[in-house]
Amino acid sequence: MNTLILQTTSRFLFTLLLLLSIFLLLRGHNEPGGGFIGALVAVGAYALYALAHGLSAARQLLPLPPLRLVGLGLLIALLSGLVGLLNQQPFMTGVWFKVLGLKLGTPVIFDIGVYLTVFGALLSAIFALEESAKEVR
Amino acid sequence: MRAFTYNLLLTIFWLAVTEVFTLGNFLVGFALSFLILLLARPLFDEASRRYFTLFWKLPRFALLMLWEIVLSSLRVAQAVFSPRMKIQPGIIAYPLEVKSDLEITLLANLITLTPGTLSLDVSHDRKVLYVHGMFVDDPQAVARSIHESLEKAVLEVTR
Amino acid sequence: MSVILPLLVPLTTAILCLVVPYRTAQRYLSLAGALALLAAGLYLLTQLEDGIQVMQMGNWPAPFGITFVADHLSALLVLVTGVVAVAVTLYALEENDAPRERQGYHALVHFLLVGVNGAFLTGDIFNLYVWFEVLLISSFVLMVLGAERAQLSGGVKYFAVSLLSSILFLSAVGLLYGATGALNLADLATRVEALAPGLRSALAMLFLVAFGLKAAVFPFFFWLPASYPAPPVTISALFAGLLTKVGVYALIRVFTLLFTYETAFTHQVILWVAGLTLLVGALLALAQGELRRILSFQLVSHIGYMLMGLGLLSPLALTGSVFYALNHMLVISALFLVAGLIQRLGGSGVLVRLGGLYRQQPWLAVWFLLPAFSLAGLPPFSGFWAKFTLAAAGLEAGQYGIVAVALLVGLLTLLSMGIVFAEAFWKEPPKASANLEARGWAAQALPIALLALLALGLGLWAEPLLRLSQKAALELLEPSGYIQAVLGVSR
Amino acid sequence: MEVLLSFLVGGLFAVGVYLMLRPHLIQFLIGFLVVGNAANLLIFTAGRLGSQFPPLVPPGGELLEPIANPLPQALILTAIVIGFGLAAFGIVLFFRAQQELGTLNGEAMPEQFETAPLPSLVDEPQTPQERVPA
Amino acid sequence: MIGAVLIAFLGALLAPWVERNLKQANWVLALLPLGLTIYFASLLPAVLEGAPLRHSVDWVPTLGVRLSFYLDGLSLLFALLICGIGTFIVIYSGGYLKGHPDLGRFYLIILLFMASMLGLVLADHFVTLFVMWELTSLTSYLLIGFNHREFRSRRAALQALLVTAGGGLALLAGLILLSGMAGTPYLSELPALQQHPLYLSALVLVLLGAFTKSAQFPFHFWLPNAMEAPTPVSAYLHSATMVKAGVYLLARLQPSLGSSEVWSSVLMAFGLVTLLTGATLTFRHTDLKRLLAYSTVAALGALVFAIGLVPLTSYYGAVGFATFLLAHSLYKGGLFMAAGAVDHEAGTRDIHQLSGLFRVMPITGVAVGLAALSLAGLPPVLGFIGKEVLYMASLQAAPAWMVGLAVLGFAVGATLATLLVVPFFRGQPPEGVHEGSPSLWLGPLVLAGLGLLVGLFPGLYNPLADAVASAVKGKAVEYHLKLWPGFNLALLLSLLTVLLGLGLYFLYPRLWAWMATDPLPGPENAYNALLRGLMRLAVGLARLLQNGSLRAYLVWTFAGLVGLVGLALLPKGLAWPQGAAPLKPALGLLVGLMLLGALAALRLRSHLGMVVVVGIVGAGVALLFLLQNAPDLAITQFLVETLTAILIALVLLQIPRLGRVPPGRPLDKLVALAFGGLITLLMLHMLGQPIAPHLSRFFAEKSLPEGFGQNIVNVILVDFRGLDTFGEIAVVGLAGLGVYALLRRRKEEH
Amino acid sequence: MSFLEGALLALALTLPFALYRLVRGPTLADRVVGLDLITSVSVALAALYAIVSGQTAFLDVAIALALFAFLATLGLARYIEYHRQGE
Amino acid sequence: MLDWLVYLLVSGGVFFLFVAAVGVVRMPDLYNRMHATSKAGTLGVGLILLAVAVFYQELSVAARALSGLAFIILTAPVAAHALGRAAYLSGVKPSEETYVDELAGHYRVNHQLESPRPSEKP
Ligand code: NA
Ligand code: NA
Repeated sequence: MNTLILQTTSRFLFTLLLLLSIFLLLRGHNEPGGGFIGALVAVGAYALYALAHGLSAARQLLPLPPLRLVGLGLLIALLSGLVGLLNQQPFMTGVWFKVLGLKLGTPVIFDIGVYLTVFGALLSAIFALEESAKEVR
Repeated sequence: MRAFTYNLLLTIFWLAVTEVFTLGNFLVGFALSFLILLLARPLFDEASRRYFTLFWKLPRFALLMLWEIVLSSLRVAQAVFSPRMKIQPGIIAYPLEVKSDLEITLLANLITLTPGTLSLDVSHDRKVLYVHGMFVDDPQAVARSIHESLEKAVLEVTR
Repeated sequence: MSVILPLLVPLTTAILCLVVPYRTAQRYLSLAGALALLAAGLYLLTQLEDGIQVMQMGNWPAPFGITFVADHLSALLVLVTGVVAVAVTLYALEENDAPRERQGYHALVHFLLVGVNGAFLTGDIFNLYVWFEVLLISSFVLMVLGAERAQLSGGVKYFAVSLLSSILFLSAVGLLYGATGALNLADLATRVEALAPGLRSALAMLFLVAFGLKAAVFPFFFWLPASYPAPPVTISALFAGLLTKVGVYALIRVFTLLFTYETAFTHQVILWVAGLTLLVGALLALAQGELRRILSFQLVSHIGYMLMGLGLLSPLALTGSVFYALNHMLVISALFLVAGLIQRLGGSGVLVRLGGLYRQQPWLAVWFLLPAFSLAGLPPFSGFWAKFTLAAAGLEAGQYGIVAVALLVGLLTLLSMGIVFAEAFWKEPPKASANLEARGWAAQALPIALLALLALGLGLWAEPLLRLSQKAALELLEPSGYIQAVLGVSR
Repeated sequence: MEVLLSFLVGGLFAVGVYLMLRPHLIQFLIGFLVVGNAANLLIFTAGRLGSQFPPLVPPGGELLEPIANPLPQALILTAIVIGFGLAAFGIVLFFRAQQELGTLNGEAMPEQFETAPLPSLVDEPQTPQERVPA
Repeated sequence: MIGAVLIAFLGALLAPWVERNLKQANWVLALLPLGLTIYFASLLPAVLEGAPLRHSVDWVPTLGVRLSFYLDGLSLLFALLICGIGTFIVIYSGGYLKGHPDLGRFYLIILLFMASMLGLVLADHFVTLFVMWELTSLTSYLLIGFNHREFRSRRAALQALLVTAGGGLALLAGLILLSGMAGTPYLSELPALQQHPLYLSALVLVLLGAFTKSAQFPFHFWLPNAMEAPTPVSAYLHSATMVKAGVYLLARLQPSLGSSEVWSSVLMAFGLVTLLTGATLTFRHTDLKRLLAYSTVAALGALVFAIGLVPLTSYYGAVGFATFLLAHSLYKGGLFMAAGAVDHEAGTRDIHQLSGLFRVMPITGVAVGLAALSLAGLPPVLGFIGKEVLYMASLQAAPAWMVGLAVLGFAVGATLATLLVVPFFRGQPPEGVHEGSPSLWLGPLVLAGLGLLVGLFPGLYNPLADAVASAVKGKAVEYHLKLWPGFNLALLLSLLTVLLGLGLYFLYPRLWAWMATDPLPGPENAYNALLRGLMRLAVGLARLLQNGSLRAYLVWTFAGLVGLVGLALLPKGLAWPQGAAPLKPALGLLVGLMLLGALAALRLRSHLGMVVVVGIVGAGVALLFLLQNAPDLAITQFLVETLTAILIALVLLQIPRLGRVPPGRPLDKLVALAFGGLITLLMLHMLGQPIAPHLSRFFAEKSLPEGFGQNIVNVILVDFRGLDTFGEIAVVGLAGLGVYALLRRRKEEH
Repeated sequence: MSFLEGALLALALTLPFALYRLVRGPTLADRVVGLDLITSVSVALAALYAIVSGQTAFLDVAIALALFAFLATLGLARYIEYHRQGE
Repeated sequence: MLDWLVYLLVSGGVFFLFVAAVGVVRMPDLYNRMHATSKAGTLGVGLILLAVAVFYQELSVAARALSGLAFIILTAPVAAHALGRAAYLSGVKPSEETYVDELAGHYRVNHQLESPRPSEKP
């Protein structure tokens, strides 16, 4: 939607939404949130930006093509599960450690994998649809 | 400069919501904000110093907006609950004095939130804002009131 | 360890195929993954010597965490899945369909295998739902990959009906959980006894329909012939070999572990479903003029045999069911792949447009006849032993009606395969057909030959697989071993 | 409460199923969304209601009872996400079907080879091959 | 013995290779059956001692199946016939199909057939028998369809396969029943079973198998059609060996299943009807092979008739069976090969068009003459002796009218013999026709000669015949075969037979003219009608069920579901759960709104409007989650509903609007209502059951101390049940991939 | 019923009004306005419930919802923009 | 004291949401209905969010509540603008009593909006 008002607003909202999304992701282990919800919010951020500024502008704000993110996310999830297996314990057994005073564990890393996968997948879907909708607009 | 401010803002927000006021968490928040701003790099190329001043003028402006919203809502309530709705809707073209994207957006949003008016769209050349009014007995009067109470306030914050 | 490998191998393969951007690398990865899966299946089977294999995911004890369990039924299905995967991958490598490969073909195939093996191995009913969905979505995408008209038209029906079955399954799981508070299958097994009989058999029926939709039994099979002839042959061969078997597996699992109380009702219903599936599928196959559509209906029909054994619920009958399922996976995949070659050489899958292959491609005739005769249950091919076992079990149980149907359907299958052979192979080709004399399909014949010879080999030397199937059947009929292995106690 | 929700779930299932049976695939999809919501509510109800606190452990570790049953919530979350994935795929699938087939009517999508001619079994074919049933 | 069968199979597999690499492959390949013949002949003394040989190895121990073989007189006779005639057939094939591109394949299949047939007659375990039985059907199918470019060949092959394999399936059921009744799977160990309650069922099933295979009325029609096969096949499978498998089985089971009234009367009746059918149909044809085929049908009828007589007669029945069996195999095999040779040389098999052959094909002529003597039942050949003993048996046990009919049947044999011989001696020889190569005449000559030899010296065969008869009778039989039995009633009947036969020969032109005109209604019409009906049924059913309508498929599903679940639940009545949570007014309001909104959505004609209105359901569910203390769920539900709406809007943006919507059908409404009601009912039942709290308690307790998370739901998602989530993200990831693939393809096209 | 619970119910009582507009339309934009109101009320409900239940977790529901409601409106608005008046 | 402030804020919030709800039902056309939601609706939600901040008196809660408020104030007018503009473009006509429509005829086919021509300068 090529409107000035929306374009201006979406610049603020984009960053706010992204921050909120990571906030929701990292906090999810203790309060409502988590990888999926966080990812949806991030998708919302990009969808909003694409809506206001067009698809290619939104694509420029993405470090990797969405589908690569899917692979990356799944890979992270898999690796977080394999850590337990390498410890001679069952698949997906949690391993915890401290980083900078924050308690970090493979389940949290797994949640990051969830985040990236869902984000990549939905974004790829939305981008693909936007792409085909270009003809209409 | 503006990027830095914004970055700090986001970091403060981060500290507030996570409730962990340690140096480590500050760094995490700063780094996260930094990353996000890095992603949003293309956004920060023009007039970034304005942002810093905006940070100070914001509270005053917010209070003004809040007050206008209360007034406007009461006016709607009055209209809604009166047995015979005394409204006189109309769409007027309001010539803009404000120029920048931010100013126009602020003004448009403010118009929407304030009594009886609702921004519909800005003309392509950014010279005119089309406003829907609930009580447009006199289009000139509506335009004047917008100019007096809103456009001036916006200019004060942004310039 | 052994029990999770059949999941992790395809999962790793699939993810790597997603991450690695090079098509050639993906092809080798895919083949290596399939071979590794086969090895994992063999390894799992050897581990079963020590008893039922169990792994508690995340190291959370059963019934709280998700359990992976491999008894003989699961392990055998996993093993044969590996065989089918290898065969289909070999075939696909030769097909060399670059556009589809670029759209993630290899990753999708291995995700499909993840779903299939996850379903075979999980000991948790909700986790089963999740794996069903994984295999479904993979199959949806594979089904429409390339987005040709026929694919979309068939894919829509497949998708729609599958959505329905998912919802039913999910609701059934919810109801079961609400009535027992359990999700772990072994845990459930100890709790369903306390349920009110009416609710229990109603839940049984709900699961019958939910899984019956996946297994494509009467009257829930329509999606299958609507969709299977549409995608490229490697994909339909993979589907034909694996997907319905997951439904069959789930049916066998819940109807031997959970719903064994009102058998006079539930298993009699299963027998009826089995009989109607057999008969209707076989009849509808006769009304088709295209190879893969014929095979699709044959696929449907023959699911009935597997249900028949489940309905009879005796050691002999279940042995037959298990053996039949394993055999059918190999045979029907082989036939679909043969259909692909026929289409390639004859230029069509429509029978009346085919012909002349017997003279020009005698080996193809062999690779067709071996699995075709096996499908019809003729000796000395693998299908015979299953049919024989089932017939013997049916007669033993005094269920003459279903035995008659089973044998009659064998005949109808024979008729159907006979028609195909007469039309595609024996008849004169109607026109100067595409490339009847083409050579150079040996690489694609290799996987078919592998499967066809397995069909023959498992007929001539059926003992090892039959013994394993019997073990599986005995384990199924004595679930305390399963429960003991999962929960550590037999309550 | 649970009884009321049972009727709600039944009602939503009825509406959803009716929509799924309508000829147009978009209606089918909307029906699926309704039915999916109903199934989630079913699971939710199956976990029983009557809680006063969300399933969050306070920082001290002492649970405030009665908390809501967390397991159905986790299951529903999984189900919602899966359902969403399926729906998203379905929307686009139907969209492509519309583009390629020119219709979204599920009753007007011919199956491939549905009408492939049958070979003759009994009577010798007169013209070179193509013939209708024996 | 196992070795012999295995060698037969392996040898067959080598045949194509031999054929490709050797010039006179037929002679080399014949060494295989010849060797086997010699091997089996070497076992004669042992078997005649009265000590049957057994040999078996485990095959499928799990099912108690052994690859088990048993050799007594009956098996040995068959084994010798199979290998012996097989030798000549292989030699003959080399001449007959010389230069045929598929000759290698032909050798392969016919030798496979031989091996299977050998296995069949040697089998002791019933599964072994059945496996071989079906293998003969299969190989026969491939051989009948050898001229596969002809529609008639393909049709005949399929027909033979369906009839014989179909019968085979009945046989399988029968054999399973039998072995269950007897408590042993070994045919040689079957006790007498007439008293068993399942006797009749088993008998019917076994007879179905035997009758179809041996072309008994009303299944005889496939056999003449099978003459589409090359002549060596007709000679071998469809006269000398395979068609006798059914007869063999009846003979084998006679001791166990015989001696009941049903057995004898059924066998005699069907045998006689088959004999007369074969005989009658002889008059409809002039084609040599067809004529011989009907004569084979008749002979098979006679053999079945003979087995029916076995329990009723002292030993005539059994001996008659043993003798006539050998006689028929020898002369019929020879005649077929000779007919083939004539066809091969003269280019026609129509008896009306053949003449003066003896002068150009003297050796064949001699063979035909000798075989025809046997066919006509004239001395001094074996056919005469066989028929004599059969007549004795009939006279001993059968009612006079049956004897009369049997005479009539045999008389046609004499007629046919005349018909066959006449073309050799009447009229002028055709141009350019000459004797074929030795491979073509060797078989007929030797076989016919053997008939003569044994006829002249029946003592040669007598020990084996006794052994065969003993096996069939189930107890020791000794009988002195004589060429000249002296004057008795049987001889008189023989004389009558010949006279009658000659009389019919002279009537033949008139009978032929009368009978060959119209198509005769018979079992083949029934078969065709059945096949047509089957196909019509299939097509109709396909139109009814697989009609391409998604809605129909869904209705089936829902109807099935409602039916099955209802069947289980409805008799149990209504349940009303106890101890449910109290109603919250806000939630009650919400529930009402959701139902109202959902119903209202049904009336809309705009898709997106519908999506938006249905949004009340999504929002309501989210609020419900919210008010029931499920914050994660509430957030997710809101976000997902929103994104779904956005996606749908994005798609609807690009497709045309909904056209005219047909009104809702009552059936749909009914199905939907029934289904919804059923779900409610199920839920109420479910709520009536106590739910075990152990899982949730565990999660709540372990979440913080062991899962290191305060949000129990999230800990379940990423830890306790992390694998579910793994699957879940795989689904989402694949959905993304799928959407991308679906839309990207399009981009490439444009 | 405490004051706040009463407020909760009162808030819920605005929903029928929104549903009325949602169902009646007449244009799609009108329905969207109805939906907008529903989400606004939902945000308020979530926030209010954060007070009633004593759990700040529900505040996050309110925030996430507020943001996404905006997105939904935009998405639908775009559809409306490219479709002629009416449905 | 603060309790009463919370009650006051909540009551105000509920009141204004009711205003919005009634307005949405009673207003004559889409544009007027949007007045109701964009003003009263926003205020209603905002008051309740404020109530939350007051109720808990914690920095983190207040930060979240206020940021929620900020989101709403930021987005509500934009949403109204987007919807109103879209509706106008799609041809949703203002109600009959609408006094003046200076927007009429200024959208181009490609949805680009022009300023009034000099002749019709207000
Ligand atoms: Na399936
Ligand atoms: Na399948």
